[in-house]
Amino acid sequence: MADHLLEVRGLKTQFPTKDGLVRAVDGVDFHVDPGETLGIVGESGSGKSMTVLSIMRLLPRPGRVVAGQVLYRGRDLVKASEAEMQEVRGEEIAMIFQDPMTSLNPVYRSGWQVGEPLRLHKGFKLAASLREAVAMFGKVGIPEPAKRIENYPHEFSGGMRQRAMIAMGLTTAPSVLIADEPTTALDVTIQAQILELLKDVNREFGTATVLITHNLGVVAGMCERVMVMYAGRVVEEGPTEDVFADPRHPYTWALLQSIPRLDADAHEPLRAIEGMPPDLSSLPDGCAFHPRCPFRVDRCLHDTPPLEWVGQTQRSACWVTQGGADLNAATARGEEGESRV
Amino acid sequence: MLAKYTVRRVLASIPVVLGVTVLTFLVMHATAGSYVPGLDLNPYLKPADIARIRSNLGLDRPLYVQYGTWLIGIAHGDFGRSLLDGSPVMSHIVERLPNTLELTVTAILLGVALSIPLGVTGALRRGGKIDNLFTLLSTAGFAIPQFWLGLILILFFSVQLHAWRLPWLPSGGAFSSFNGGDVMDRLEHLVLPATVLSFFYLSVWSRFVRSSMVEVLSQDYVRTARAKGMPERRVVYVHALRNAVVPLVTLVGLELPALVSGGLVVEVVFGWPGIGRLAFERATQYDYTTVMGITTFAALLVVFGNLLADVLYAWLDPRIRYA
Amino acid sequence: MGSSPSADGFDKFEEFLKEWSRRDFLRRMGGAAAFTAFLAGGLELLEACGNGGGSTSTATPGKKGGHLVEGNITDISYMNSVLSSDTASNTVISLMFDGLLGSKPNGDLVPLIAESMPQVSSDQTTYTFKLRKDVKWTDGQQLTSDDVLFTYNLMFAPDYKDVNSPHRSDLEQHLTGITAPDQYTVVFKTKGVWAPLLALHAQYGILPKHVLGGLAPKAVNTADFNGAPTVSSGAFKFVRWDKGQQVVLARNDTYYRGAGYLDQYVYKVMPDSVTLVNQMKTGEVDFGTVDPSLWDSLATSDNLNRIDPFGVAIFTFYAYQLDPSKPAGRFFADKTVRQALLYALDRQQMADKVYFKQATVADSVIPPISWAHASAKPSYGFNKSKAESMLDQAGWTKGTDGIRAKGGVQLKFEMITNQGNKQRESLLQIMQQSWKDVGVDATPRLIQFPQLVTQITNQRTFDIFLVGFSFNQDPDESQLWSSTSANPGGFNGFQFKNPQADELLGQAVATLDQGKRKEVYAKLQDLMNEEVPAPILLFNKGLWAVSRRVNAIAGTLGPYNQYSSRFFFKDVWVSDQK
Amino acid sequence: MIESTADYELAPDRQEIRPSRPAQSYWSESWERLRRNRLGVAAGTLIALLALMAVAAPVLQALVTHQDPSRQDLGTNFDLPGRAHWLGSDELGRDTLTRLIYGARISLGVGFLTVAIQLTVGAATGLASGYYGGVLDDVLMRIVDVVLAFPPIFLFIGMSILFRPSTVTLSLIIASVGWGVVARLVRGEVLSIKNRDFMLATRSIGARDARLILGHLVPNVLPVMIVAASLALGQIILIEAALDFLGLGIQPPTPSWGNMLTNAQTYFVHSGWLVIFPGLTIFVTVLAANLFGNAVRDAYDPRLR
Repeated sequence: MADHLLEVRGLKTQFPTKDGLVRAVDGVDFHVDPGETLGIVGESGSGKSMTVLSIMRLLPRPGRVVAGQVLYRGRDLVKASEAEMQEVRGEEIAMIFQDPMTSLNPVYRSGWQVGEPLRLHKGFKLAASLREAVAMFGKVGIPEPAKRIENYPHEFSGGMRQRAMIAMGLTTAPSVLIADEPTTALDVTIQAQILELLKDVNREFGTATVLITHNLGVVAGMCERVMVMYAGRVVEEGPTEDVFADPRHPYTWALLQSIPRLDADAHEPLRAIEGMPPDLSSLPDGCAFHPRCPFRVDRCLHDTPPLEWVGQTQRSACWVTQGGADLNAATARGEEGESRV
Repeated sequence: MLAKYTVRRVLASIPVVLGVTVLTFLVMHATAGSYVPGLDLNPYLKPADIARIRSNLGLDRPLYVQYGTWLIGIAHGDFGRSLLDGSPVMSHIVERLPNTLELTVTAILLGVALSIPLGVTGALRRGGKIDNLFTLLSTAGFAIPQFWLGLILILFFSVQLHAWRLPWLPSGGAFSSFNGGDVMDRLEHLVLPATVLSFFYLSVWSRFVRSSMVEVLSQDYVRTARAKGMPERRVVYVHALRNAVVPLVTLVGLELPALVSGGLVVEVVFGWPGIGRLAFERATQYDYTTVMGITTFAALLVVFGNLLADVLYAWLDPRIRYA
Repeated sequence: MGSSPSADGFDKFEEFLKEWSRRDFLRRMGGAAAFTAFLAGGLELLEACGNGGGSTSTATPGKKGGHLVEGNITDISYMNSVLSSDTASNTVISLMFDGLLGSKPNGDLVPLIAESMPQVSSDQTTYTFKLRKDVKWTDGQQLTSDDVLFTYNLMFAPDYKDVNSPHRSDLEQHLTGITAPDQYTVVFKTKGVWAPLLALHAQYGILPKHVLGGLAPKAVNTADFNGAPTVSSGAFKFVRWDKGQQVVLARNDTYYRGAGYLDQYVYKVMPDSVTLVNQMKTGEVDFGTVDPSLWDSLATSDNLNRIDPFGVAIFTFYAYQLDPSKPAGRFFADKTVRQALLYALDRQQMADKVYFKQATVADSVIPPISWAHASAKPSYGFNKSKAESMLDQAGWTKGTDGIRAKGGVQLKFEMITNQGNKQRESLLQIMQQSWKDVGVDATPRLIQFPQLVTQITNQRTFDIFLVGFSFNQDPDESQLWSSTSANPGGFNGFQFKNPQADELLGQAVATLDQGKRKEVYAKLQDLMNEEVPAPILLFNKGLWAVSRRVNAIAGTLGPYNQYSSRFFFKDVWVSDQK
Repeated sequence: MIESTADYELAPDRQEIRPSRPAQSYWSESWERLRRNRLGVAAGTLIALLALMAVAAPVLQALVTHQDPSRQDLGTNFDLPGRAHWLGSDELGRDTLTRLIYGARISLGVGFLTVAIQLTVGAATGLASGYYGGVLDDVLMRIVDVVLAFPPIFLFIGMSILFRPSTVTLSLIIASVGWGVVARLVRGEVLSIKNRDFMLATRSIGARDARLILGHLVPNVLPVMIVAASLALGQIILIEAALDFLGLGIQPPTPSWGNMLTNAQTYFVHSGWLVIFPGLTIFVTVLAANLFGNAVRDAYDPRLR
């Protein structure tokens, strides 16, 4: 179905290293529709960043996409030539990165850098691009933009830089904006501001936004849909409310458990996820999560569950929930299950 | 800001320069004994004459007096006169400087001009055949004795080629004595020495550019640049390169003193009439006024070189601009 | 080319000259021409290999125009005859400034600015020079006795003591006064009879009083003139001095002996003797000395002529420490040891291997090219067994380690010379081995030049030093052998003090009669060969090559005019006018 | 694959996070890393062999070349490489190969000794001025400035006249310039480590200076020094050879690679092949030294983690 704005099918990205083959992304499917905001959640190393870098074809060496398609407006970016990709990057799909401190080139003035996409893709002259940059600075809430474009990145605060990055991403009015952990490097108050900004951007420009984060709170605040990744695979996907209200994958469930809730009953203990995140170069057989899974059944040990519809709106990759089990309800028994191990 | 910084640096360098001159002065004197420059083992020289000339030249005065007079001279911009031929030390330096500049600057420019593309290519094709080739060459260039390379080149390009009645290159000097001095002629003489010298610079700097380029290419802002969807060439030459060459500038700036001592061996091997050779000859002849002049000059160059490096650095890398 | 032939060649030349001069030939044709004729005719006598070096060319009249590049490995210092003491400077000076007299290849003096050889008073203490009246400075001024007087006053007059002239004390020692009775007459008065006067002091290039006269004594030392003489009187005039690179001179068209042929003469400074030869091969240099090691390689050169090697008055000698207060002095006080060590050296092999056959074994302290030379007794042919027996009889007996010792002291010492002179380095190393073979432990040590000079002339802390001295045509060698030169600063640093030698040296200079002097020097040479305080190892040779396009150098160039008496260059010309 | 010595200059400019203190495993790890670098190991072995050759020179002379390095044979001087003299003989008929073997004693001797000297002196200076700072720091650093601003050649010329050139004096002479660089390097290191938490912590529990310096600074500075040392060796060998070549170093008859080249130059139109072997020897040795240096750098330099 090519009517999605961006659709990823069976994407596999691998890193051949001397310690073995790392399956960073292992068969990921998802789509983004115009104007919507999708959140991708997961621990570090779950493959969220690699997924988007695969889409942008910006994988660090020696990573390469070994299978799957990335359909943007029906065109497969995996097969696209480097030249075509350059047209897509920055113009169609813009991306902003985790660490604003290092993501701007220290030796060029911020305005120069923010205006650059326009000069690259829209044939702006320098002066024009700078005028546009001033405007964008205004839009992303950088005070006295006319002055600020003269500054070098190191003269900006972290938040300012991230705003500048966003401005840079939006100058060309792309239809997709990928934000890879845009707030992790910032302190809490700034985080809120940046998220607000992203929301406004999404509303104002109608830019579809893919927000990568390990912070469920952020997703809850921002995203219409959420996609949970574990060990390079999508384990659950669905509308944010539904997923949060009724997680259909033990991992999601565990993640939610680990968030302190004000509405939570004081006696209920706060659970951290036990065990270690998996080693991508040697994944366990069956469901990658099973070593840490309190609900694990025998089948989990050798068969890898596919991502299937469970209920109307959610999809999950778990034999247990696909079997119709309700995790929230099952919690108690889950503990017994745990103790059984 | 920068100006103030510069002034501070210059002031700070004065004691350094003084230290250098004192050191030279003492070393030269400790070595000279009762020798009077220029008066060789000539049987017709009488002790009385030598003694008289010594005192005329003031070589018999106490050291601090001699140094003092010299220093006062310097303060008045007078570098004194050569003990060997009585002509102003400055005139020697001024006459030799152009030749030395011709050689060293050519070599440095060649070095920079070639090392950047080489280094970048190496960084981009990291681990590839070309990269390994460059690496090998530069490692060789760093290990080859300049004077030996010089001799080999002379042996082949001037002696052998001429013996084979093929077009050959001059083996020494900066220009032919007759009908010489025109550009082509000077170039002919420049080829061999400049090659030797720049080969060295090239081998050092290309590795340098390569490694800092490799480092820069792994930086986030390079990924950002790519994410903007710009051609790789632009990514490399606009966004990465400038960051990569910043440290190179320092390195090149620090080469300034090489104007005096760096090219020395090459100048000696090729009989290049430069400051290095002058310094070497005069030092071995104990023409200490000349040597003092040159060391002072050299020390100033070092200071100036570091300064220049800093300023350029600041210009290229805004982060430390007002440091 | 054999080593000895040219030596006895010069003896033959002496006879040759006598014969011709009897026919009053010299006065009409000039010694240079005679020398040429001799070489031309005497080639088979010299059994010369190669060619005669275009030696007949002086006969044919030259063509005007063109330039000549001479290569030399040392730069000049002062272009001022009063201040300069080095060969390089004197060479260039003698091209621009004539003296009262000049030297012929064989050392005979000829009048230059003087119209004839000076008249010498009967008591042999007054020399009266008549000057030529046609000598003009390049600025048109007349050169007169004022200029001559001025030049000598700079070296002699008390009020010019501040001038750094290395010639003063000699003049002060021997002259009572110099006067100029009229514009064209100069009179030298000596204290006693002193033979070397003319050879030593009558050849200084005369300086222009009207240019330098105004300067204070100290100012003369640093006058711009010294580096760029604005006015000259010789065959060439100054154009440019690129320090460390070259000196460029141009023809003086108003030269009183007739304008020369060359438009330009270039004195080019070379980094080393190898490069010099190399550039002669490539034609970058036209004329210069040849490193012995490369002499043979030039035989096949298609653009160079080798000038037949001639002996020169350059001594390569080593000196024994004779000061008994020094440890080594005790070894060498014994004449037998000195002689034995000399017997132990195969000097012919030195000449063959170190100088590539281009040097002759010294048989006396006076070079064969000098009129005063007589091959002296004893002559020290290489004789190892004799050396050993002499050392034995001197009481130096071999120990278990093969080193000779006497009274518990080993015959063990150090030999110094200056770093950077290849031949001397090699000689020392050969000496080390030759002496090791007879049980003497000698260690070579190379030191920097300034240090060597200090050690020889002042500190005198050495066991043996090896150096080279170059003398001019007068055979007086007091500077080396006289006990007065043993005083601090003198070159008799090895402290040779021998009344008889002093006596003879004195006698030899106390008469102008060459015949008498020759006799005295014969005695001296025997004495010195007997005493061998500082054995002359070898007499070097002048090895010159010249481009085939250059004429009238070969045959005119000799031991005593090769450097500092270049007035003959006016006759040098180039065939291609380039 | 080879990394160039040039990276060495880069290192000081880099400011990367490094282990606050090399873990015990650091040394074994680094050693492992070094051992895995084939080229590096090969180069190291070659240096070791050359050193062995230098030490065993008399043995080699007796067993292999059967030639005395100083024994002249004027009968067969300028002998072409062949049966009698494998690498030919010089102007006095001395065996080139044997002289090269003995020359190794000079080159490597000076090389190692100089490294040792300039490292100890430099490190001491750097530690002192970095750790105590203040006036001491200023004074020491001014001195270093002077040393580094001084065109070494004059120092070399002067010294070589003052002291009779020998392995020891030459090492001192060369080190008299080199220590300045080390001093700056170490000082920089110290400054960057000095105020790390673990240092403050140790100080806060009242540790003495000695303990701080020896127990904490030195171990952290050590890697940098090892790297500096291994990278300096090649350059020192080059400098020594150049000094000999200029006639400021080891003097004949003692054979050194440098002064053998000076000889060769005198006769290099007469018999050019004399130039080849000494130069080649220097080249190969320095090459090996550099490659080994790089290997060590790659293995031990904490900045390259």
